[in-house]
Amino acid sequence: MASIWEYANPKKFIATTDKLLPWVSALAVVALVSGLIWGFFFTPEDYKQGSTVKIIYLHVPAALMAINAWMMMLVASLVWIVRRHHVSALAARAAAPIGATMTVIALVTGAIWGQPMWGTWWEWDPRLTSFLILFLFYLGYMALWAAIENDDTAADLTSILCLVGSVFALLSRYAVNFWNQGLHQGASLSLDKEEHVNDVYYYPLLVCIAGFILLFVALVFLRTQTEIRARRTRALLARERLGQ
Amino acid sequence: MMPELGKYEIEVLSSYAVSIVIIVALVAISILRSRKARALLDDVEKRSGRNG
Amino acid sequence: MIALLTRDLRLAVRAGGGFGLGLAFFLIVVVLVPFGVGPQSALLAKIASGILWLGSLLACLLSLDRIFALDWEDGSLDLLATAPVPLEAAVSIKALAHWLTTGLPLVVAAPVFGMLLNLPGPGYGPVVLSLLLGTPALSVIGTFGAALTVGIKRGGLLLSLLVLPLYVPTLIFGAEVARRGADQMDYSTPMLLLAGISCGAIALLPFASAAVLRVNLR
Amino acid sequence: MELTVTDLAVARGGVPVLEGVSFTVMAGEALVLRGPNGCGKTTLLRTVAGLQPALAGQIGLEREAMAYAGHSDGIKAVLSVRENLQFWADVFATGSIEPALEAFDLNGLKDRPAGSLSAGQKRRLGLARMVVTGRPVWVLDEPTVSLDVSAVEMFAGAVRTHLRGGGLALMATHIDLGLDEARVLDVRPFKAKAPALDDFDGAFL
Repeated sequence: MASIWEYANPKKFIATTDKLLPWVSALAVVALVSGLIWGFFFTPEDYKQGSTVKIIYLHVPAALMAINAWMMMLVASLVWIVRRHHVSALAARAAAPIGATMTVIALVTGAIWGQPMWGTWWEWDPRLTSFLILFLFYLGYMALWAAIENDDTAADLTSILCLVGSVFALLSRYAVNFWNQGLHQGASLSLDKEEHVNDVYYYPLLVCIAGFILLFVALVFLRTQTEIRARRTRALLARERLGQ
Repeated sequence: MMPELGKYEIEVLSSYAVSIVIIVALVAISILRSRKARALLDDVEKRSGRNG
Repeated sequence: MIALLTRDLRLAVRAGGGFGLGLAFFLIVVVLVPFGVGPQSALLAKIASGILWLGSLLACLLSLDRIFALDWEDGSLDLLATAPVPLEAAVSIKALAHWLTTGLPLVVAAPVFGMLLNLPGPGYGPVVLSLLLGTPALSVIGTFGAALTVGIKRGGLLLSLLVLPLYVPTLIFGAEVARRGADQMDYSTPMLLLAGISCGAIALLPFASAAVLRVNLR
Repeated sequence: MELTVTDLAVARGGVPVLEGVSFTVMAGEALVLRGPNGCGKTTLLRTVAGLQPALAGQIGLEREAMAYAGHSDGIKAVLSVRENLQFWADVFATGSIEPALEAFDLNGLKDRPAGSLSAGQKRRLGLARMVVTGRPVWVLDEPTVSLDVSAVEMFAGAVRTHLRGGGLALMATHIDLGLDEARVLDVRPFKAKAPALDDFDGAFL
């Protein structure tokens, strides 16, 4: 099978993603709609949390995607640094806004969900706070991309920022734990431990998560194509200016 | 058809509404930007004579 | 390399070098807090250690973009890159110079300003200790941020946006040490973690900063 | 001691600017790169000096053998002439700065802050710095910009003494240097041809 690096060629990347995009987005829509409907309409109320437990179907997948998006950006940055493939740097740039939006969704739903339980809109709880910090990292990352004209330097600087940022995000995650005990409930979903939320809530949650992942992949394909096209337009215009 | 949401109805509905609005906005913006980039690229490629 | 350090220190002390800038800013922040929070000494005492930490953190942040900007403008950064000194060493020296001109004065001034905020008696030692351990990390991380934004015009705001999230762990542990010290609790664990972060930053970040500078010099 | 460069290709901002550049500069010789503004002379010099990686080709000498001087001379206005020079002497670990001060008769200005020097005097300080680095290969970018005739004369003299001492110099300029004996190389023929548009590879062209 041809090595995956041949997708590093922008033209081939666009060709393949053009074929895949309709399928991935269709699947994403199906999974999202069915998961949300299943979770929203067909799950019983929780004895303690009442119907607010239904917010789980947005809060948990969004939180998961927020972290996975940053992981994906980290890997893409490493690929850019090691193999110098422009597509992976652009994919990292494309994924950042999606990750940031997911963090916003996780924060908003977390705050709304926590309001009746904790009595306040915003609770300086370690997990919610670490998402707030992650959001700041996303902002910084996107701002750095926007601030630099030369694409190659921008790709280099942002990937190094992503590496360093990941270490500090991890550090902040545990520093925040140390700084304030925490009202957040335990892991509502854990593949290894047994004490995750019981089955009736569990399966719709898995479908929702699949939906979010597919949505993320579809959006990354779309946005990376946009970045590649924008980059190619800039290159052509630069060449025109040079009067070739 | 509407499930019985109890006294937290506003919370559940508002969080669903907000999240769906945000996701739809994100998808819409991405699609718009993609179309704009496509159009810009075709225009520049046509102008530079040889088609990429 | 020592030559670079002495030159930077001499530059900082000379006219317009910005030696006192961080300190003055720190004083202003400490003086403004009671205006904002109200003069009740009981309240001030409770938040004094946090304010001292926040003030010194912002003072460090303020003087970061001077680290490379001056050398970038007059071309000495290019010359330094071709000098026999490895860039990693030059970057660490720059961070050290920043710490000596900004970090250290903050540590010395903190107890004095602590009185303004009537910091409780036992709090003085831990505040100074935590600042002493924490400010080197602030300088090294700040140098990384300064290297990132050296090529960008008016990159000061971007520099703060990039550096502040990186300051979070140091701020949390530093302020924790100061707070526990003020309440006479045992503060050894946060202090060790604070020192750990500083050592890690001092050891590893210069490589990232040098790599970033090489990219910017292209 | 000679500097041989074989089919060097350089890029600016990701766009290839020059390719296939080859030349040799023998000890005691100077080579002047000529060409219109923006054709990549500065990029070529920065690549030879090791400030940026080349796209292709080899550079005969190690970076350690070269002393680079860009448009601005890296002079700290607040420090005095002597302090500026002494700093670079310490960094490059060459001995005293007296010979350099002598060569460019900067002794009179020794303790004046560098900020108060004229353009010609600043350039003399920049050249003194080149001498202080003690490196055989001088890579100079637009060395005579904003210099009056006498200063250009002085510059040419300094380069000649450097060449007589067995060093060599590579310079880029589009104005007169006062060094008529230097070999001239026009970089226009090495302009990078635009890669075919049919299949845009990594460089998106």
